[in-house]
Amino acid sequence: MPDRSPASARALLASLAVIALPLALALWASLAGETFYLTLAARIAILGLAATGLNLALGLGGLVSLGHAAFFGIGGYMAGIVASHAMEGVPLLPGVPALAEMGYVWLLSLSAAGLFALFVGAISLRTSGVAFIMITLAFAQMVYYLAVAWPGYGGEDGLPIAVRNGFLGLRTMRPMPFFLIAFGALVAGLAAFALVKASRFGAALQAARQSGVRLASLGVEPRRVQLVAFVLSGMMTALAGALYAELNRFVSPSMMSWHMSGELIVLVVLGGVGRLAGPLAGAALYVLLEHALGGLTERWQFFLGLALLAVVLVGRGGLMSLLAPRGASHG
Amino acid sequence: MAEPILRIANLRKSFGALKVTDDVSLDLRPGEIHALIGPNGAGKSTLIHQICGSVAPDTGRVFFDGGDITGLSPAERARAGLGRTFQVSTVVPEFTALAHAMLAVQARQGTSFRFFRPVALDRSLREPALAALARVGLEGRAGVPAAALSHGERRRLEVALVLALGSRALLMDEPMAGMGSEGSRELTALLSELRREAPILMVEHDMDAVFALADRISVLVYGRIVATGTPDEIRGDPIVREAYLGEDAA
Amino acid sequence: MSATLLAEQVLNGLQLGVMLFLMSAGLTLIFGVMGLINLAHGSFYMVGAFACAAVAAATGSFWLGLAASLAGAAAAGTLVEAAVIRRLYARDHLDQVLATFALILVFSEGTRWLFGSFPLYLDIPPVLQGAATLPGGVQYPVYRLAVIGLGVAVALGLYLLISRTRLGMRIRAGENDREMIAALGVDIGRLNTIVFALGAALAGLAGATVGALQSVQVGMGEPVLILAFVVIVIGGIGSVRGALLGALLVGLVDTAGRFFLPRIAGLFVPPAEAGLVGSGLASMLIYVVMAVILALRPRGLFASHA
Amino acid sequence: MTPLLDVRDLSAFYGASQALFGVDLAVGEGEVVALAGRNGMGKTTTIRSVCGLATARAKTLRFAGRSIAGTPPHRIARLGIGLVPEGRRCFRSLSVRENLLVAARKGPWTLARVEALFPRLAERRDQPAGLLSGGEQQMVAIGRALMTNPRLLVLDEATEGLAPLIRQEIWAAIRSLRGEALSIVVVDKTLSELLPVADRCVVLANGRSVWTGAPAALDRKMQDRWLGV
Amino acid sequence: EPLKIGMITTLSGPGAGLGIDTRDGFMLAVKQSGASDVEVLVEDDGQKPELAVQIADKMIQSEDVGVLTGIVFSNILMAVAPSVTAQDKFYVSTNAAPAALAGKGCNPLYFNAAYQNDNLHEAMGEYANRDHKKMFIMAPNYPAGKDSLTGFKRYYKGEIAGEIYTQVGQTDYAAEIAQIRASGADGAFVFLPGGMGIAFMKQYAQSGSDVPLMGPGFSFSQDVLGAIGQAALGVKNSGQWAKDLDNPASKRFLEAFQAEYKRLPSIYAVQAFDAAQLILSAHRTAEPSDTEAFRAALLKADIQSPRGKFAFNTNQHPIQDIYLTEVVDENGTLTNHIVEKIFADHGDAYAAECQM
Ligand SMILES: Nc1ncnc2c1ncn2[C@@H]1O[C@H](COP(=O)(O)OP(=O)(O)OP(=O)(O)O)[C@@H](O)[C@H]1O
Ligand SMILES: Nc1ncnc2c1ncn2[C@@H]1O[C@H](COP(=O)(O)OP(=O)(O)OP(=O)(O)O)[C@@H](O)[C@H]1O
Ligand SMILES: [Mg+2]
Ligand SMILES: [Mg+2]
Repeated sequence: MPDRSPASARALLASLAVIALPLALALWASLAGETFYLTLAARIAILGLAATGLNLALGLGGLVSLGHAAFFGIGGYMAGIVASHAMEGVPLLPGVPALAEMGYVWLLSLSAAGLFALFVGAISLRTSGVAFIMITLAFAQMVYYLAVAWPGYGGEDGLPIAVRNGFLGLRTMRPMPFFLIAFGALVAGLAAFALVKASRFGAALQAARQSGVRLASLGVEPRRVQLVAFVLSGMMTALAGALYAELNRFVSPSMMSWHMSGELIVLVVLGGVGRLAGPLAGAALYVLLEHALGGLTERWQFFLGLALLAVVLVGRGGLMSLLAPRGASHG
Repeated sequence: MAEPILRIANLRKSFGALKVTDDVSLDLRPGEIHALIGPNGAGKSTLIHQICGSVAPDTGRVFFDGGDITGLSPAERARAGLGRTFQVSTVVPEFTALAHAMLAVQARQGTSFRFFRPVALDRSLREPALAALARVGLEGRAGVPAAALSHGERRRLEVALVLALGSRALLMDEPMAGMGSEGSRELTALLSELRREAPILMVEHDMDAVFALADRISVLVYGRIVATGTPDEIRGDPIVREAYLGEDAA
Repeated sequence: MSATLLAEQVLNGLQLGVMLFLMSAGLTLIFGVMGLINLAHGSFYMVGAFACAAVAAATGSFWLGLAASLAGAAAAGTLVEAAVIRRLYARDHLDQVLATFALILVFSEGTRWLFGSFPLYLDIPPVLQGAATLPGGVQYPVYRLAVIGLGVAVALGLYLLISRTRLGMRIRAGENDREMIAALGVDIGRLNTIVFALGAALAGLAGATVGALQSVQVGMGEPVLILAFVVIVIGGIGSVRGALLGALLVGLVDTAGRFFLPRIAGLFVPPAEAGLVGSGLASMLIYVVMAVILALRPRGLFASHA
Repeated sequence: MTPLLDVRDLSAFYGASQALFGVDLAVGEGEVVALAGRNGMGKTTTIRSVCGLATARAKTLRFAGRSIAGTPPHRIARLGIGLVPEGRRCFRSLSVRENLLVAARKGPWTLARVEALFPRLAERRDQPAGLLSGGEQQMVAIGRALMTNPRLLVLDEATEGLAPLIRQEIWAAIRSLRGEALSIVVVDKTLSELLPVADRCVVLANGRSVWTGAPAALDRKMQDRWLGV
Repeated sequence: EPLKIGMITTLSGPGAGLGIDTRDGFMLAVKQSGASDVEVLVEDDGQKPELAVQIADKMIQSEDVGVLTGIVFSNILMAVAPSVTAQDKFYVSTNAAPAALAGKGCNPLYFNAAYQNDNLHEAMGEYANRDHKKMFIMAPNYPAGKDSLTGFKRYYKGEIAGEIYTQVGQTDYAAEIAQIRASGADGAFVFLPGGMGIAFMKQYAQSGSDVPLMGPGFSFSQDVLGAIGQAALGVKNSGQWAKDLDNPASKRFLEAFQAEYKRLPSIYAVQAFDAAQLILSAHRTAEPSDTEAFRAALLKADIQSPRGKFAFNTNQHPIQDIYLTEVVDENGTLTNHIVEKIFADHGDAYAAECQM
């Protein structure tokens, strides 16, 4: 129903404010000549996108995946592999050229991650609850160890990307164009999330999370709904992964470690599970804290931990709930 | 006599040594309400679960609308037109009553994989949903999340959902439970009318409702059907009185 | 390869399994029975090891250190429960994930603050030094045999506690429905504090005993955390027997993988690569096994009821 | 004599929304009080407030001579209130026996006596409660509350889903329990069975207690107005 | 012009001990130089490559540092170094020295003040030739581990009884120890840095195995010896420096370090100390912004290294002596003493591939 209550207006406003945050940071940075903050804004946008991908599965579908780092890493490795092949002029596979173009990398990342998510999801969705958490972790760990042990692309040491892949002729090595690409991807991801959440599919997905049996009794297979969401979610996170590798000009197995998966969950929970701008708010807070504390003290992790604790204990429902408390029947 | 729309043949189910369903056959004909009664733990709910697909029988078959549905999943059976309500209210806690009904309507339309149009603005979902809520007297509670509905209101919502889903046959596990006397009376009237749209196989311990509604009654004891007949036949059956109804049965 | 080597490797696998069980015992209680996702489990493990090493260094007695590990970890557990966890029982599991993730950071950095960044020295007590000759001629470290004994004892104790005592019953009931058990007159809040502290103490005990065989350093708990989750989930959440058998399975599979896979890889790739490929596969093996088991039996091998 | 349970002007809240606006409820020693009202009128909320499970405010909230306002639920329960909650809420992973024993306290009700009341439970003794049939779970919930040997037994739709024969046995048991100095509050939808066993009846409408008196005095007109019979 | 140096190193997590020695060794040199125009920014990378990249970007783009240094681990260096040199800044490595940056991937702005990863392993291979006919070799399964065994085999001429790659971060070695014992080897070469080495050594000591162990200096450096304890006593290993190395610079360094930090320095501290000396020496004649001049000044390696002779190879990695050392108990403290020199003026195998 069209909802014009003050609570939902406030939620919308809060979301828009959070979404505008990286943009504002970037604009200020470029005016002030603080190039680094442009990079930081891009990092926020990209991590926000990765976590938004997870939010689709976790927030809407209740699928607590502790394996999303695998998708993140798949995207990252696609960017790295394409760039390194293009550098050396070697095709990816016989007949598959290595085009140093982001669009191409994204296409590959989305397809690879989509297929992998389909495979992982089809098996993992046989389970639920904690078993689901652990089985997704298991698949991610497999990919992680594969990346560590596979000598072809640098193994544990990872793979540098000497020159970022191109995008429609923009100078992607420059911070501003790169930020804009990342921000564009973020906005697209958020739009997709909002659309899915409000749609019929979104309704079915949210029902699947809260009562799969009820959904099945209405003739909709909850697992199928969740599988589609899981695949979409994996793809969005992979897209973010590809951008993240370009941002760092480097990809390594650490992008796929369980720690990364855990961090993505932390970003979502920190910002607000299932909320549109939640993951982005979480990413912004986390990155800014990491940055600010890291510069202040060697013990920054201690204080980061305390800060996170404070947010959980005080702000039930994450940052977004502090900005705009959830209305009774929607969020 | 019309062809049965739902027929189960020789179902058996054991949990370990416990035979919960012991060679049960029965059917449901168009336009009728067939009540299934029996002591607690006799296997009524387990039988319903086997018909709607959430428990797989050890042997035996289930036929619906002329086809064998034994191997289908619960959702496939629901899509085929077999609706059900649960013994323990099964709702989506954060969804409002209206959102529940809209979900049922979109499921009926088979449009759950549409990603674009926001449901909130969708009249084609909203209107039939409100109509279904109105039939069970929940129209005034449409905007209340299920978690905040009282027990009895949730029982009504259960019924509203099968109405919105437009099933062609209904399995109802204790629809009267928790309804209150007024609710029971209203629901009795509703089901009585509903049987023409969709015949009902109903498990119920509320004998007033059973005798008021049922065209046929089957009695299940220890997984076996011990008697089937009209309400009057069952009321008078001494075995049924002893095993189930007790002496001061109405 | 000789039969003794094979026999020894089987023993190694079982031994690793028992050690894994010991490391997961605390988590079995807190996560498996209480239903609380506690990522800070590894931190209690670390606290136990550091407490043991510090006290052993100060007093020269491993046994005093061991007592300190129990006391230190239990105290840390009580503190954490009272300050943080207590507010989270009624919340979403995800809030527990976030809070206990934050606790890892606090504990790791806090430990470094107190003890510095360099690994501590913790040696096994003199009576348990050296190797014993087992029937069949296998030389086996005495300390490892002692760890096996301790692990089995903990398993038995935990089993009895959870399934045979009223306390165990109440913890499980609390996991099912906190509000209801309170409405029946059980002080579930106090019960949870006790159980959480007990779980932490078990983690600390494992940290001290296993730490003496490994390296006592900041961050030592993190690999343990993941392995402990793997063990419990494979075994079936809530079941001590499952956790023990799950641990043995993981121990055997891991040892077998490290032993055989490089040899098997040698059949397919040149010997120089075989070691790399084989060990790479070996590191994935327990996760493959876990995925297969969960895909076939989503509740694990020995799921407790329902 | 002061009543065992004395509730006056009770209001209760779910978050920001108010569900009760002034409920009076008194239960004397050995008395059986029926709490009646249509769906959603506040019966369960009243009960939850008494047990300390809801956010509530009252002019008087006393049990066994003590104020129980703000007392945590487990303390209230230990003062002697045994709750059979709406929706059964058995401990799913505990066996039937464990469910009965988990909160048991000393007194006339023992495992043997509960199993004699519900022979079905003896048959299914070691089965996890989560796998019981609905009616069997209801028996567990009743047995579990009895095993705490309460002074006040609170039954919220305790006969829901029970077969007629068992229901009759429960009503019979309630009648006989009165002799054991056990007070009882009952909510039940089957008024025809409830009213005959009750000493007194309290009717709720829209979160208020609107009528109190002997069941016999509840005439058809009032029943029609408040209970929709 | 004042000099701004950015140090990114590991100050938290399991590898923090190495980062702390790196930082302390580096700061000692800065302090000793008395230079007032040098500012060192230190930040913790948490042993995470992505975080290290972010910090490097900040230091370059926001703090305008001219030289970066300090990274302990190869995988983090691989993430940071290419992007540093791409932004025209210098990187002087205090430890990590992957083959990839010594050969084809070498860069005029990238210097390594420590060694090349293979060096210490090569030395042990050379040493093993003397008394050992059949060696069992073992390292973790990651690029540095692979380099290690490759380096060892490059010089070892005897038979390999077994070659095992263990998991990174592995803590239990019962299965591997059983294989060493059963292999019939007359010696075992083990490269297990940090906590892995501590765990292995403790377990090996309990196993009753009598196969003698040896390894590269990383497995037996000062930071882990205390935790290994008596189990390490007598183990032969290799290093470019040990505290009893007889030269004035070494003595001065040792004294100063102990006075300042109240502990013995590890090899990581020495390497960082030299890196700082190198950077400071170059800054006496040039600015990092003038890359050609600064590079030329660095290449001169005009320092008094505690290691003695020190020069840069064509790939800007050290040419230096490498010694056989042995773990000894010095009044209750375990440390390494030099036994003999294995290589004089040793470079590395990748320099030939480097084209600059
Ligand atoms: N999964 C299961 N495992 C073991 N026993 C089960 C399982 N499910 C049901 N049972 C047992 O099967 C019997 C039949 O249960 P069912 O729920 O079908 O009874 P019912 O006739 O619906 O009873 P009620 O009227 O009380 O709801 C019960 O005794 C129950 O304990
Ligand atoms: N969790 C909740 N959150 C918000 N409102 C609630 C909640 N539970 C109940 N309510 C509201 O409180 C009012 C009283 O509910 P209560 O459950 O006490 O009614 P009841 O008399 O027990 O009804 P029933 O006969 O259906 O069980 C109802 O309007 C209901 O919608
Ligand atoms: Mg039933
Ligand atoms: Mg109620």
